[in-house]
Amino acid sequence: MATLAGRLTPEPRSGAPGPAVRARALSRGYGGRVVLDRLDLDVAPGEFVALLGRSGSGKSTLLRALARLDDDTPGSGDLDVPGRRAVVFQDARLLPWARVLDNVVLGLPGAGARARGAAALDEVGLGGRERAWPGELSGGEQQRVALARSLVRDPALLLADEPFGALDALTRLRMHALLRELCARHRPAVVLVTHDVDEAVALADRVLVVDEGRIVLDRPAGTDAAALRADLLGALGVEAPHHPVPVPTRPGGTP
Amino acid sequence: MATLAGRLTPEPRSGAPGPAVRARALSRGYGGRVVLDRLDLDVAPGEFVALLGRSGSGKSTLLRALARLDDDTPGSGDLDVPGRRAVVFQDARLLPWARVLDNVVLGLPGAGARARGAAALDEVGLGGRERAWPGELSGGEQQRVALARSLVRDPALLLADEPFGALDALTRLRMHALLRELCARHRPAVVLVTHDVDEAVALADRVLVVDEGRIVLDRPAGTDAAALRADLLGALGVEAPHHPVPVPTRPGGTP
Amino acid sequence: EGPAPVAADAPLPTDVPPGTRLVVADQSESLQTVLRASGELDDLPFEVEFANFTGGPAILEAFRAGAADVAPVGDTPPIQALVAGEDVPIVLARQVDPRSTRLAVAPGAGVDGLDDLRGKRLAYAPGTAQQAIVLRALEAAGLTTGDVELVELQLADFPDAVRTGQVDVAPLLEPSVTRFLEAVGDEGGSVLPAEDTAALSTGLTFVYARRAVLQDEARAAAVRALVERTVRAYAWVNEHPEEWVQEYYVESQGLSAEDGRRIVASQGEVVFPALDEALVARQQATIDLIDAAGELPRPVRAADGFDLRFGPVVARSARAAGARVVTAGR
Amino acid sequence: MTVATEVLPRPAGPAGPAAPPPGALLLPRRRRRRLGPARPVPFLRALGPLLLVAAWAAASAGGALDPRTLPAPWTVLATAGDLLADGRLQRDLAASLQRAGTGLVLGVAAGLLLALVAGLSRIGEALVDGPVQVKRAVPALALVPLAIVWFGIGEQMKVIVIVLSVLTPVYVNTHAALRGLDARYVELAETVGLSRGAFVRRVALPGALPGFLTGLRMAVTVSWLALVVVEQIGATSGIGYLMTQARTYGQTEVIVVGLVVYGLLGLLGDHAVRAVERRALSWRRSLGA
Amino acid sequence: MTVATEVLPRPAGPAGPAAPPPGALLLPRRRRRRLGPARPVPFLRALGPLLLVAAWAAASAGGALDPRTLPAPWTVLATAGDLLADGRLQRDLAASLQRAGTGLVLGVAAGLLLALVAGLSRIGEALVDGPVQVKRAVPALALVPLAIVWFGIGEQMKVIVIVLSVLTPVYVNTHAALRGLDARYVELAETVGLSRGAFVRRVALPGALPGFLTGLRMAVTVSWLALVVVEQIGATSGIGYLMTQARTYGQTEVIVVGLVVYGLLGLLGDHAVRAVERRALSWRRSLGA
Ligand SMILES: Nc1ncnc2c1ncn2[C@@H]1O[C@H](COP(=O)(O)OP(=O)(O)OP(=O)(O)O)[C@@H](O)[C@H]1O
Ligand SMILES: Nc1ncnc2c1ncn2[C@@H]1O[C@H](COP(=O)(O)OP(=O)(O)OP(=O)(O)O)[C@@H](O)[C@H]1O
Ligand SMILES: [Mg+2]
Ligand SMILES: [Mg+2]
Repeated sequence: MATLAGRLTPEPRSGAPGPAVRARALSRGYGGRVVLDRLDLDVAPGEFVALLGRSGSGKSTLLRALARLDDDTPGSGDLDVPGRRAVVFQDARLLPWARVLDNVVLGLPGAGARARGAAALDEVGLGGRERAWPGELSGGEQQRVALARSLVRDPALLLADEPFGALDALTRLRMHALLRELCARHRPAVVLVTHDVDEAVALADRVLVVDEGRIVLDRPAGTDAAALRADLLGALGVEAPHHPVPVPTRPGGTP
Repeated sequence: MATLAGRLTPEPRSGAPGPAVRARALSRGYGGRVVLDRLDLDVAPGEFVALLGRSGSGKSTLLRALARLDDDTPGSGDLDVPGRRAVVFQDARLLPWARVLDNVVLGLPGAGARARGAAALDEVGLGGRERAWPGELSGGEQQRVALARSLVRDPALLLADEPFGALDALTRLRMHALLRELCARHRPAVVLVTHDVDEAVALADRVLVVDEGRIVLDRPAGTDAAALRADLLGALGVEAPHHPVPVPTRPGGTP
Repeated sequence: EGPAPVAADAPLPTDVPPGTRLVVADQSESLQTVLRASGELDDLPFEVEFANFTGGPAILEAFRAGAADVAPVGDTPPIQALVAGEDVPIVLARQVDPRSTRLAVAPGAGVDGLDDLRGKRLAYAPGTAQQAIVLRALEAAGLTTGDVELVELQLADFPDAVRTGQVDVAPLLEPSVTRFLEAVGDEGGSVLPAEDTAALSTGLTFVYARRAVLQDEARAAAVRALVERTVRAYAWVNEHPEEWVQEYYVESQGLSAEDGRRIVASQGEVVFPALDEALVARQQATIDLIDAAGELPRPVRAADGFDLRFGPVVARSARAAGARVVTAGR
Repeated sequence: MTVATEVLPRPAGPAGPAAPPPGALLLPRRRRRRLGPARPVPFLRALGPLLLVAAWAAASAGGALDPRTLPAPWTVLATAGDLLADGRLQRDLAASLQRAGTGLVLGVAAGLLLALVAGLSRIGEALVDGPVQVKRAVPALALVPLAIVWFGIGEQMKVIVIVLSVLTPVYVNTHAALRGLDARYVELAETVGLSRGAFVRRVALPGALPGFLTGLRMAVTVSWLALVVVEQIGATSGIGYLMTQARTYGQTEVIVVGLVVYGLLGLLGDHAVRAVERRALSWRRSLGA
Repeated sequence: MTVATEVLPRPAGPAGPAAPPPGALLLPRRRRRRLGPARPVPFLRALGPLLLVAAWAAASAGGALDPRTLPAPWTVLATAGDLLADGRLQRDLAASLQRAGTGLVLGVAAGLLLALVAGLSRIGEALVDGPVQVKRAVPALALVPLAIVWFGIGEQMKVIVIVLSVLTPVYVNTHAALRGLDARYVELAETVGLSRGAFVRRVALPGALPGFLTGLRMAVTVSWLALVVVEQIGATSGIGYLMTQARTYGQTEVIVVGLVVYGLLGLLGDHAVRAVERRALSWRRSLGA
């Protein structure tokens, strides 16, 4: 597939606030197989970017690179990312030997950490489960704990890899709201991986589609949602349905 | 929430083909907390049932009970299930020390097993990855391996716990097609847990919503999809959008 | 219980039928080597198997298991056998120069003679000849075990312990005596004069055999033949010290020839105490000594631990081979 | 089609089988795992040792066992009674418990520390691992001469030799467990910005705990076994001393009393560590849980 | 806001930094993990033992080490040369290798089997576990008299004692690993209808492999350590015999030759098992990988 967008912003080094994320010619691969192919990416501070792409297209690989967790993965390229990063992994990645609350406040300094952690758990609908073991939670509950873990932090860059994949529609909407709140409070740059086109359109300032290791579509959201939705589905290889579906922004019940 | 449907079919014991699954007053709970509350469920042979419900509502608990994997979970009730069961777990649950193909053919007898396994891997789009370790796969790839593992079997009851949760739209449609093929071939009774209302409507003969440990909605699919969709979203607590969205049945690209 | 008294007058059989077999529990391959080196293993009238053991207790366990028939040992293991209720009478006694055991004194310990032992720390190894030596030293100094500090150690640890001053006094043999003096002689380490300590050791070593073996006509005859040959073999050692050093200490045990010569020289001439009541009394004295120190779990009679029928055999063989037969003194 | 039927107890009451019971009923259910062990049965573990003792008693009573080789259980009991009446067994046990206990505590701490150093840094591993492997390969008996020269013949030397013996199983098991720690948790620790100390406390140690506890189980018995060696040197009490003494005079009954004490202590120690294990690893959903 | 900058090598060529390079470039990158050990450095592990030897040599040359306590490395080398010239060291090594090797193979097999029996069934555990714990707690030296009675003083007895010693670390580690096997894999095995044999082959053994290999590493050294005990009985060759003999005559140099041989064999054995480990556990993404 041809490169639809190269997005080469002018060098911002010598300006005041540069981009939060700046990747140039980022390549990564495993065992000689190229997964990221000279990918360029800029994310402005406070910008919310949604990342879509086929299964195995390299979304997680890109996120791991942005999180600087892939030092042992062969590759090349230039990368600038903020030091204060928070990551929601594709697997919930809770420490199985730590209780839920301890997982949420892991690495949080300060005396108020536990109270904030408990509040975050309450927000994701898990109030009262503070002392449960991760293994006693359902799949979606685990995912929400992982989300709570990033909600209690104050990152300059939030990297979230399908954080809502195991949630039902209602819970998902509630979590969207929480994420929006976090963004409003701390204004982190966000890179969110999702398979849900509507979710991407609803949440993001900008939507990217990754394919064969390159960014094949890069579009601001918020103007013509229906057209964007159709284009996204097209880039993902799915025939778009006729009617765009606005995702409800308020859940039916109380949040 | 009140019980919307009790679904008490007349005792089928003394007929010819009884139901594939027959659960009566099935209760399960952890540490005194009731998760399944005297739940009754019948699934006919060859019937495709989709199971929806909030995160933590007990879907996986029910599936584990039907799979007879919860012998150490306190509870009560009567349960008849076929002996030949296949399970797709909510986590992909691949043996990390076995290569992908070995994971697919795990426990499959016969000489042709490996060939069938390789064919199934090819069908889920992972041809050529037979000798990869599970840890080298992306989230969605792992999920597809787990799906391939159930495709090569010939179960009388297929229990699948969010088997498509980590897949993009296109891949998801392809997997739907594969599942339909499997059903056409072996006609197993299927219980599929999903959070995607459209998926449930598109695939299932009957859709159930679980809440507070009981079945709160039990409706055949296939008549008025739009109404069903609205009712399902209602039962799940989400305000239904105005326009029903028909899920495309054919992917845009070649399968 | 206890062993049945020996029928001292029962005749000792002489005919070894073919196919008779003895298992010898050897220590450091000493008996095996002396027999081979002296040519006594040639045309042996019975089959022999040598199994090597380390330490008296292990040999005792082998006897108990019926896995060994005959064994060469020091002068205390037969006492342990008696205490343990094992019936393993002595059939041969051999004696080297009692002055071969010296009392080594750690640098700065301030011991110039036996009279200085009071309040000192003495290396002590129950169940070994060195145990009796220490007790005799106390007896000679008019002390009891309460007047000194007995430090229980493995025999192999004696040299290190006294060299580094962990104990004040330890009985040592060659080659450790020479090494000890080389190491700390100029720092004040010393050995007490040989004359002062000559009476502390008996210099005795024994060969003993399981009673069941001695009650078996064929194997008793084989033991008799073994005793004769052992006596002749040690007589050969007296005549051929240099060959013995080479064959045993150098070839078999891997010591330097120098060390081997030192050991052989310290041991002097091998003589054969008559296997008689005097020897029994001497052994009883050792038993009483240990018992008096409160170290024996139960009192035993030395007489139960001898088969005196072998006395004439030993005496005859020794004389024929030109070795001296002595009377045990005390 | 194979159909497995499972009938679970229903609540007693006037309601017939067709009418649902008045409330969800959470009854404990029998585990019927096809693979893997069944639910633990209390005291079943005692079966093996009991059978062992029964076989011993039977062989003794039937005359199949020479009492000089292995005295009958009742003889051993009587001897133990005598030793207790003497006060000897208590004294020896107390002395040994103190030595083994001190050595165990220090050795476990040392092993754990070295395992952390070697498990979490390459340079630490380079410095620590080889020497520990060498130590592990060298017989304790052969170290005794060096220990005597360097540390004397007193309690200090004994405790040091025990510490060195105890250290190795703790080290090897903890180190292996650390090295086997899932890299995903290390990544997590890095992304949440854990300090090195917090990483050790929150991730490394709890993650390596199963391995550490296995090492601890071995360490407990090793601390006792080391007594046999160290109590040959300059000791006048202790269970190892008791046994060496008894061996000198072939007092089989006393030796066997010693062995029984060792066996009991081994079972007890193992039991204690397993109890700790059950509590500390209660989060685990594993085959043995 | 902290900004970390990472500059990776770019392909050489006419293209400047602004123009993307002509093709994706996969270069190995330096590992910079903040927590956990860095990338393995070849031969770094040899550093510890080498430093140990260096310290030994320095202390000997400087006179800080009394040669009677610990002879200088060169003295030990010379002694080893003498022993080799004699043919003694080779003979003893060969004899010991054979004994230890046979005992190791049989003991590992026995330990593994018992661990499977005890790990996968309650009744197996009831019968096996207690006796193995008792065995483990009992000093090998104390078992020797019984071994002599039952198996004589020949090679058979020696190999059996080694087997019993080797069995326990393999058992304890494998059993613990089996018990710690993630229950989710057991469930999976049940749902795909694995037979018991297939379960053992495909799930239990590979899942417990890390624990087994840790046990194996201990077993290798234990098989050598047991020689010191068994070669005191009815042996006239072997490295344990060599050392016991040398101890009798206070030949410190020979003892140290023995210790060095033990140390080397320990390092070698450990190295070998680790190599197996690296290959067999290549699927693992763990801290130490
Ligand atoms: N450790 C690894 N070794 C080898 N190949 C790997 C490894 N990790 C990922 N890959 C491969 O790299 C490709 C991209 O993986 P990645 O996890 O980035 O996909 P993804 O876009 O996140 O997919 P998904 O939506 O399924 O999570 C996949 O084909 C995957 O198999
Ligand atoms: N082992 C356990 N111990 C205690 N509570 C448990 C255990 N397993 C599940 N639960 C609880 O039971 C409830 C139902 O869990 P279940 O996994 O069935 O939910 P679910 O419907 O599958 O949810 P999801 O959509 O999030 O997967 C949850 O609240 C969960 O926390
Ligand atoms: Mg991914
Ligand atoms: Mg679930």
